[in-house]
Amino acid sequence: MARIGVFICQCGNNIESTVDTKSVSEEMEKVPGVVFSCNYKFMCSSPGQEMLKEAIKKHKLDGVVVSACSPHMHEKTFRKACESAGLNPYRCEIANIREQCSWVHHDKTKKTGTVKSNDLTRMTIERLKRNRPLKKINIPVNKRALVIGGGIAGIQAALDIAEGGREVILVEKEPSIGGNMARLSETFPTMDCSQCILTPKMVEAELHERIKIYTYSEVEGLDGYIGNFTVRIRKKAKYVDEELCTGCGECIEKCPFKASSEFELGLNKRKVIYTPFPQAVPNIPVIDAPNCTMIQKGKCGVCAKVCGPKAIDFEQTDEIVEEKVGAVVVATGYELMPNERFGEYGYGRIKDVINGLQFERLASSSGPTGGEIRRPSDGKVPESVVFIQCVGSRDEAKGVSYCSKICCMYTAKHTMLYKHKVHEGQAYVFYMDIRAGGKRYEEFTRRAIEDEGAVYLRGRVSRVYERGGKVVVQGADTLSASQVEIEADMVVLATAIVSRTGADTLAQRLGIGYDRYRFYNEYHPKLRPVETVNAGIYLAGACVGPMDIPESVSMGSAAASKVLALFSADEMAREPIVAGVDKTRCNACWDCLVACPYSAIEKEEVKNRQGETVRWNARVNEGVCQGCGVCVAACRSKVIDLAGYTDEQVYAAISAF
Amino acid sequence: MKIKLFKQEIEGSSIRQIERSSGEVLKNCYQCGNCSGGCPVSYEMDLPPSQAIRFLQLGKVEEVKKANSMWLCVGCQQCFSRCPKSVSAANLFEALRQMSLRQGKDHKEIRDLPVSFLEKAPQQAIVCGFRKLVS
Amino acid sequence: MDEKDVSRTEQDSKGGFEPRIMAFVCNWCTYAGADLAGTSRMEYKENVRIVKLPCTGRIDPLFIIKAFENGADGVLVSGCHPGDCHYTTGNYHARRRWIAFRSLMEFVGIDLRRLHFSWVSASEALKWVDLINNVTDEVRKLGPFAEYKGLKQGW
Amino acid sequence: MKIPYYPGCTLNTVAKGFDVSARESARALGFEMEELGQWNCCGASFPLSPDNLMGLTAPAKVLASAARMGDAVTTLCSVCYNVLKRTNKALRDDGEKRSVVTGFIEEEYDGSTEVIHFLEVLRDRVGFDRVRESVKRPLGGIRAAAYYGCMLLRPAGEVGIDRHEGPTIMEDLLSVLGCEPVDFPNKIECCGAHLAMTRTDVVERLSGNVLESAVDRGAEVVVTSCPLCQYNLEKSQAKVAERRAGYRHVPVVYFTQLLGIALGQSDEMAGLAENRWDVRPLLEEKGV
Repeated sequence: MARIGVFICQCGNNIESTVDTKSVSEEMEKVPGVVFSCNYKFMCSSPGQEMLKEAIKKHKLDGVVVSACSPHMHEKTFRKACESAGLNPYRCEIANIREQCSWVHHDKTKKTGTVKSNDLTRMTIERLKRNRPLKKINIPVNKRALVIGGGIAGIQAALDIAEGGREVILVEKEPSIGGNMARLSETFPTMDCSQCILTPKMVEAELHERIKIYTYSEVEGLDGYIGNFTVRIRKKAKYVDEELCTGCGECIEKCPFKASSEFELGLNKRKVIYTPFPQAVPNIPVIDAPNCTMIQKGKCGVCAKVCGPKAIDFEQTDEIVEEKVGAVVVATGYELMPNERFGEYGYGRIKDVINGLQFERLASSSGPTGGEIRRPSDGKVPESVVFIQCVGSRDEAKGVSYCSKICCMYTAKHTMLYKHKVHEGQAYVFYMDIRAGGKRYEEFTRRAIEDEGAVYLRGRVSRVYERGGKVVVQGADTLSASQVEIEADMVVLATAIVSRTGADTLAQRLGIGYDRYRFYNEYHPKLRPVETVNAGIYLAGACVGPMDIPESVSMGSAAASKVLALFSADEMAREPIVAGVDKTRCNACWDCLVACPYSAIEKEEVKNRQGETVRWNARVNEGVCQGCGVCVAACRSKVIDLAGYTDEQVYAAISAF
Repeated sequence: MKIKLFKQEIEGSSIRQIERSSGEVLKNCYQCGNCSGGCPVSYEMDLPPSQAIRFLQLGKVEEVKKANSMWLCVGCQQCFSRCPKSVSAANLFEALRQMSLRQGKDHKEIRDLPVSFLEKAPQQAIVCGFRKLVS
Repeated sequence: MDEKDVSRTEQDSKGGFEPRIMAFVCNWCTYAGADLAGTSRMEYKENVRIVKLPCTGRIDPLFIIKAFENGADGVLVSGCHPGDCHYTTGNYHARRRWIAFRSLMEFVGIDLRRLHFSWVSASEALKWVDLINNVTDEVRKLGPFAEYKGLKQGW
Repeated sequence: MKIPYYPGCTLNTVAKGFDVSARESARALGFEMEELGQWNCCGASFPLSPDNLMGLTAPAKVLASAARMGDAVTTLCSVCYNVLKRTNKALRDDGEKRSVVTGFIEEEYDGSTEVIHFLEVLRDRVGFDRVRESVKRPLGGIRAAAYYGCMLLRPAGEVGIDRHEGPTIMEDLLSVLGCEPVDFPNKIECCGAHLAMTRTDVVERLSGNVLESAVDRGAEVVVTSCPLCQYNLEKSQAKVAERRAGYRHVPVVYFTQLLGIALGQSDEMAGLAENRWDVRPLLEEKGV
């Protein structure tokens, strides 16, 4: 026979005012298996907890029900108290007679509240009788981290984790790390040069003994669970042996063919064997296979001839490598919305209509014009430039509904860069609202207007077209209620920031959520902003939504601190609320396997002594299982059960109804 | 210019009628001005489209009715076609015209039209013009 | 008849029929929503008894039959909104199962008005309150559900 | 192939050449445009306020009449196309409107007839390749500016014979006929439309802008598919000439006129004499 103790909390007057706790306590004494029952003013207070502990010892209780506030409030408190009194914490259950009884039924005669409290407590007692003692599950943690994406957020996360003493695998899709930040000329609001502050970090990452960088590589798949992931990485063929290459650049020099440069966003050409930019990390070139005549037609091979260390290898193929890690930081960043869909702005048709990143390249001293602002069509220095904000952003009809957040700031920066380089030039900015919420941001935009003379026009642009070598911009200035026409030399579109192409595919591979714009979902947007629903996978940077450099860096560091916290112990303990299979009765229909949202169910082979397979059954991976119980309801032969929520417990509660 | 705002006007029956008759929701407009920028006749309007919508948002129907804007709008739908919020100023002007025409207030007297126009212009111009400008 | 049933009959004879509603809710959304109704001191009909489960996907249709067998006059299932499941897809399983199960319930002669399915998020305290009040009123109109209780007593 | 054809009021009167050249071209391309047995004016403007059901009755009658002849109806005039296509969508999508309108015109119609512009017939049913094969007199590289105006393109979700910013369907046809299409910024801007009745100053400005923008790009002829655009563009040339020294009037023709000539029609059949600014000297100059 069970030896259960029941403790009814008055919660000051919160429960007592509508529930006669004494009567409930007396009523519960009558329930078979209950050997002790009492009521008390504040069960959660220290004296309350002491009373509970003493009762456990004195009455040799093997189970405890506390009728009090919601288990979301104090379940942990009471379970801990039980544990310290030598009782298995999962032999303690809470009946919620405050939030779901005394506070919502205002009958001052206490009749309603008392009757319902009796029922709720009785149901909990019956449930408790079927509770088995459970043990926390300990999972070993592999203390290496994977960082996906080598932009500023990923670099920051990788450096912080490595500095914390743990190994990091950094995977980057492009031939060099650096991401979008490597493209920027100067950064707002400090106007320091992007390359100057980024490249030291890139080099630091490259030289760090605990960081291993895979460039030109992509994550193909991820298996496992928190602390124990296995990641498959596709190393795309570079056709250059990374061990042999010294980065001398002779091959690039001599390569006779050119293709449009991705890094320069089509403003310039690069060789077919190339590094994206001079400060690339690692400084090892790759061959652009589709454009290489040697790889396509077997003709040329100049790079191989001039290569001293014989690092060129035309036979190289993609390689899949596996790495074991305990945590993952996703920092895949953003790209700009393809502007071709805005036909009225002529992007792609009119050469002198460019996007914000292209302007960064024009303004960058390492860019295609050496930092001189020259328009793409004829290389002329533009006497006037029109900047159009919110292209695709805040545009439900043709773009995205959200605000891209950084464009107000970088457009103000662009006007300044332009003015600094072309003193006689005139910048115009079409804006809808100036959103400069950030430290020293408002002052920065005002500076663009007051000190640098940018003319801000409040309105959108309807169309952009060419006329006589000029780019004509036709828009509105709603403040003067006028139609505005500007004959400009160049137009810069502040295009919407969107998630990376393929962000959804990666999310599916990682088992994390994403929104309708394919930005990744935080576990909780306010309180757990760097975690995902998949434990052990963290987020950093603009893959979550538009954000600027300081935010991305903060988030990279935040993700790193989460990873380091996870890595601080050899094992991590987790709640034992997991499913389990009665293997002897499983008939291997795999309904559970299909239903499980976490792929926590595996096929297990049973062999006889001769090593022949005799049958199969399902097995739950306790490290992956999150305890939702979907498999339990899906199982036709009723051989899966969920610890803490077994069928038996639920039926017992229903029977006491 | 100074205007006084009244809840009764902002949510008034005229506004509701305009919304019903045009099928547009005035609140959706966030005043970016794209319509005014692209409207081919906005240069001649007393109130360019976005400003007309602004007055309607504030319940000032008379201000917009006084203006020549609705009689200039030909319904080319350039405003709607580029509106990020899918609001059609053309439909709103149509609603305002209808409001006026249904009260018998014509914008054009047929007898004022030159005979040469009636002879040479395509019928569609006359039919369309009558529909939009005459009750 | 056990003691419990006697007390209930007495109650009925005094104040007319008061239905008993059993609610199966998920821990993350609806249970938290019901808690919020409490912390906001909203008031609703006392007829409901909650059984907390991790996820609506955990709900075995048999729970519902058992609830009727044990004296429920109405049963309510509520979880996270589609797309908001704490376990990403558990509530979709629940919904699919529910759709199939409803027709089965109808087939065995249970008035579908005794069965309710809803989505209540952790912030929708008001929706929870309305839901309980409406379900209670509807089931009260239908009167006691005797058929299944009879079944249990017969065993 | 036979395709039901709705000419509309203007093509029966001042734009006769538009009508005849199209019918004859169709014949040369091996299909027939079968005029609706009974038709009325479409109303020349789609009612922009959704509560104006009266404005739908006239086009609904046309559509009901077309439905008795086939599963599609074609038009030449941009305005007719716009009105019929939008009315059709309204009747198809909105059951309530449909029952009121069909009740009023006392005819059954469910919105299933497809409304297609003649340009679409050429592109999608005949195929521009087939047109190319039938060309007897290539147009000698005339620099032709295709002017779309509003009604063929907007609103994009409802009418759109092509991308509403940067359409090319007419240019594609013109290059098949041996023209050199000229892209110009104002090709989808409004001509001023019915303001011809009240505000000739506005029409002259808007149409003038269209003409100048085309001429700036070297256009020798402007091509349209709308009688009202054609009228406004022809009429506004005097004003352009006033404000622009050395301005040479440009012929404004219907695309079917050029199509007809290329397919071997006589000048009379193509109605070239109807145009206020004659295109024949240009054709001669190009050796057509």
